[in-house]
Amino acid sequence: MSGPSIHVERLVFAYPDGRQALYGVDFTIQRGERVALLGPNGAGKTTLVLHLNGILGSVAGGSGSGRIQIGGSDLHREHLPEVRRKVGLVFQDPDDQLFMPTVRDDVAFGPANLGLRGSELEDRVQEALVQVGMQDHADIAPHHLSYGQRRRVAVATVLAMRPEVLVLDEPSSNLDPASRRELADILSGLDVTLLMITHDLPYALQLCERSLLMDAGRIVADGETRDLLGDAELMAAHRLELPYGFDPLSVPGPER
Amino acid sequence: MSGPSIHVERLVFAYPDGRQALYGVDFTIQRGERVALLGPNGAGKTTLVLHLNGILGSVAGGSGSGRIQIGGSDLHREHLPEVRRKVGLVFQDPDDQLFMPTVRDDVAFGPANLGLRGSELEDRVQEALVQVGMQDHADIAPHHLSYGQRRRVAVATVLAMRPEVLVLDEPSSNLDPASRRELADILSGLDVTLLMITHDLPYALQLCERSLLMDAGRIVADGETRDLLGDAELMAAHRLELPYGFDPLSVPGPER
Amino acid sequence: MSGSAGDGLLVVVDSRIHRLPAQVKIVALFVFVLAVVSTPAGVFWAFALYAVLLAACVALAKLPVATVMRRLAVETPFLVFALVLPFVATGPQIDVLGVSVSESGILGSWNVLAKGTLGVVAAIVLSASTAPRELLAGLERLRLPSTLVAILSFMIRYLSVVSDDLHRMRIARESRGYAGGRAGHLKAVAGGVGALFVRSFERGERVHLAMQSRGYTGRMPQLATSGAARNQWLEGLTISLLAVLIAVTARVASL
Amino acid sequence: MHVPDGFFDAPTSIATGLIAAGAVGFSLQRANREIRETGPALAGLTAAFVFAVQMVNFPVGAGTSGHLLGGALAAALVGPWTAVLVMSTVLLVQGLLFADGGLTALGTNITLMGVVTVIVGYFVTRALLKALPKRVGSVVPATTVGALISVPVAALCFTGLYVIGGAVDIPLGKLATAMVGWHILVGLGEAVITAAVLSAVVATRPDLVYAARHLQADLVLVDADGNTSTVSPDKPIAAKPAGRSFGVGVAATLLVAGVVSLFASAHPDGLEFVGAKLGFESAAKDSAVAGSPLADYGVSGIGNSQVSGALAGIIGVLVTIAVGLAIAKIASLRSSARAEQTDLMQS
Ligand SMILES: Nc1ncnc2c1ncn2[C@@H]1O[C@H](COP(=O)(O)OP(=O)(O)OP(=O)(O)O)[C@@H](O)[C@H]1O
Ligand SMILES: Nc1ncnc2c1ncn2[C@@H]1O[C@H](COP(=O)(O)OP(=O)(O)OP(=O)(O)O)[C@@H](O)[C@H]1O
Ligand SMILES: [Mg+2]
Ligand SMILES: [Mg+2]
Repeated sequence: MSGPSIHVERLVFAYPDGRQALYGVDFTIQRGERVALLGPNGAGKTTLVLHLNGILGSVAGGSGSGRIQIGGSDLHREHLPEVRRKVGLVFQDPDDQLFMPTVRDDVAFGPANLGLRGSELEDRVQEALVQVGMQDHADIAPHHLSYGQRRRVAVATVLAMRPEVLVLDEPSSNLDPASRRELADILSGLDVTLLMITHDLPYALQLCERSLLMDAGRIVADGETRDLLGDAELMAAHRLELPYGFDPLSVPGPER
Repeated sequence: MSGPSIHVERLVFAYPDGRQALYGVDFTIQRGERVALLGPNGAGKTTLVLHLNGILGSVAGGSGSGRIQIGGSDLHREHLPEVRRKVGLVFQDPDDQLFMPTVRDDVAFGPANLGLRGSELEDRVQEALVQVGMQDHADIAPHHLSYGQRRRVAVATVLAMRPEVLVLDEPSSNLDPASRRELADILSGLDVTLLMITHDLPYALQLCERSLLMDAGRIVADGETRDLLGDAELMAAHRLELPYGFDPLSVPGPER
Repeated sequence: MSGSAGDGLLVVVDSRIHRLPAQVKIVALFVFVLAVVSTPAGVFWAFALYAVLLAACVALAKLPVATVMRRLAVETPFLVFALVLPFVATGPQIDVLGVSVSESGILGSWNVLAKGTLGVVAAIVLSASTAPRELLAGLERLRLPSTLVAILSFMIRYLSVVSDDLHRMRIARESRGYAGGRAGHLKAVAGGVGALFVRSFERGERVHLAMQSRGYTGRMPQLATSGAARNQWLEGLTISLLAVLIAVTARVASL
Repeated sequence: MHVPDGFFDAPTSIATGLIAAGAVGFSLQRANREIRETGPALAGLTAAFVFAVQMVNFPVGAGTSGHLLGGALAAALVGPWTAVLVMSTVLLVQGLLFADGGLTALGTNITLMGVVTVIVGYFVTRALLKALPKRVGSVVPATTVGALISVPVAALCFTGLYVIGGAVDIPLGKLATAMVGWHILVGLGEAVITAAVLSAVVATRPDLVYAARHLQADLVLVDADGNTSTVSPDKPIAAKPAGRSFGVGVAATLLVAGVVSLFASAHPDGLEFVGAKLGFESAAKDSAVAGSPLADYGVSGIGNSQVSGALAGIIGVLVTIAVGLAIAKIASLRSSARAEQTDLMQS
């Protein structure tokens, strides 16, 4: 794979009901970078990341314009299956992500589509379940899990595919604090390009050296996470606030 | 209403597929208290609160035993409509809460069931929407909102009913930091009994003077939030961790 | 939330009939129903034998009798029809307990009742022993056109989405003080049906997209069941072939 | 309106089976275009929805059950061809899994509930859309009227079929009055539900309504530099009614079916003829109860037409299946390989 992992240029998009959600988005993420995507509710973050593997946007038959490149090549209708293999997407709502009768089947779905079979498939599934601590729930129906457990399975379904680019939409919400830390440990141990939407600013600081700040369908800031979080004026303008008593300089930030 | 707001005694419950989720829960919440319900994923928190207005449990035809009193009187099948008027429940998944074609209709649904009509109803709806900052989205279909916006509307639907007891299942997840603080401000300004599930421990400390800690279907600790969060051993035993660099003693805690 | 319709009508036990490939069961069902339908209504012993065969099937599939009985309720409209027939049909009339009823109507009534019931029970055995996904794979194996299979598979998946959403809506309504039934709420209910459609569609759409983003290309990975072996066909069709035998005998006997 | 086994005689079952097979085969061929636009997901959801709504089933006098049919709604949402497939799928599942409607009467059920309601509903909708203001919203009243009309028309077709091939003699007047009268009521219910669903869809996802795609307003987009541009939402290729080819297809199947059923009604003993052709005339010769009114009716009757009638029934079903599969095979060979890979998967 040559070229930047993700390159987005002048991306514009409106939902079928006529509401425009993206007003020209530009950014580039290099291979191996870890980037946080921050911004208030309704900024267009989810809409943006759903474009990255062709789920929304003109390749999917929607109305919009602009250009998206994954690994240096344009997103085209014909390449979609391949792109979807490279870009793993964890949805904001785990119920959208889980559809098979058991947790095991659900985690196996992706790797099986990649052609894995037999014990190789089983190992892959088992490994992903252990990573998120759900190995004891493999034979349960996903909709019989608690919300946080479902979120963990949703992460596992994507980890099991070993994507080159990992896109996560608020992966830490509804997780208990220990799971949250464990997820951070897993993510920082992976050798992938990472784009993570989050409202948990300390979490972003801990995991991602760089951040994109989005508001009203545009990228309004792009820089080091620490700098962004330290810019009180910028933060206040876009409904971002650090938790009470939290000092961005006090945290070591991601080690690379 | 006499007696404690919520009184739960020896509550046991198993889901229809045979998984037991509650193994004997006991606690009492007095009128006007604000209590946080903490615990790891899958502890049974959601299952517990769904009992409080008769959605799960023996009154709803499920399998379980034990006793629940709301405002001093036992939860009975015949009283359910009345109890549901008193106890407002914000679900963990906003999609479970919103079902009407527009945001306005959805917020109006509850008060209309209480008998409100005309301008009184409109005022109530408008007020609730303003409280969560969604007044500009009143005529949109709820499923066309962003996740965080849906959560805000879900909170508004319950606020509009002005319940005496407010039960919230992770109300702050997926909210942007400013909305999170605004919600805290609203909640601390209400004169209600409050029971709030959350994984955000500083948020619990900020809002609730008392906490219940739940694990594996039982209440394992009940006390002042500050004391609970300061008990490192207890916390570690139940997958709770304070965020990096956060000191429970540094935060003023709720003012009463 | 609560149980979804994902497993449909499947009764989860392990039995010989559960293990048969779906395509075998579908063919067996068709053959059986054809045999039943082609049996003259007047040959009562044949219907008794069919009933015995079916009872054996139910036992083999380890289905609770109560479940089968409950699902027979589908038949109620036929039942009403059958009961009305003798009174509305024309033709020679006979007296039964002082009431004049049509002779052909009585036979027609018996005809619909017997054949209908046997058909329903046979279909219940199929649906209670076959998961929807297997059924789909079976139809695919039987060369149902792929467009129909695609619609069918989405239909089966959406059924659980729709019923889940219906369930969520009911809970959401009740927890906000909805008592139901009053005329004032009619608007809410009608609006609810429309919202339900869009909402289930959009959820289904997102699930579909989630499947695609994990490499789905139109065929479930483990779905394609292997072809049925000859002995499986033989095993599965035994009862249907017996039914055919009965049908032929009944024909010959009634000449 | 689900017809049980043994309700109609064999020739009628064969004839309606042929109509159904023809319609399904032809729709399969045509639907690829619609499915390319709407995706199989919408068709699947419509099927699930129709199925769910049809579960509300209540018995009616004179031998049938009444419930919502959904043909007009399906046609408006996914277009007429896909709608025929959707309704057929629903009926197939009902027959196979719920025994709702006899398996041997599948052809009749598809014809009445899957083909007639869709055609009537869709053509009324299209005709009204021409007269109404050119807005997406117009599709709601248009389809509502389509739904209202489609149900009694289907009931009328049912009565017509009964005149030709009812298994038990019921006075025609009673039947027609009961059927049409009741189904006007059912049609009202159908209209209400159709209006509710369509107005919700039009309000939030106008792009999902096939019948109104050509009426959709342009979207205004603002780009990075603040310039506005308008884009038209994907203009449908086939928004004009599926005119001539549809007519030809329907006419052809009606002709075949008509000949068969005319033949059947003109010759009450036509079944014997079929039997004779197949070499079973000796078996059919002896007539135990010749002259009984029942002798004229095939499958369920007793007497001389027994063997031939039953055989005809079996043949009917087999022919239905064979014809359906053959047509489908041809259709899918031609287009599905292509359409499937490029369209179904990516929509
Ligand atoms: N299906 C939809 N149809 C129409 N409009 C939509 C749809 N989904 C989202 N929107 C609108 O698009 C805008 C962006 O939504 P998006 O979900 O991308 O926000 P977000 O940044 O992910 O917010 P959150 O942090 O709350 O998840 C919002 O104004 C929302 O109302
Ligand atoms: N519908 C269901 N059917 C069967 N078991 C269920 C169901 N819902 C939850 N459970 C099980 O009950 C237990 C408690 O679930 P519950 O949803 O109450 O947890 P929770 O404390 O709310 O967790 P979270 O913090 O993840 O939301 C879990 O083990 C879960 O797997
Ligand atoms: Mg989002
Ligand atoms: Mg929970």
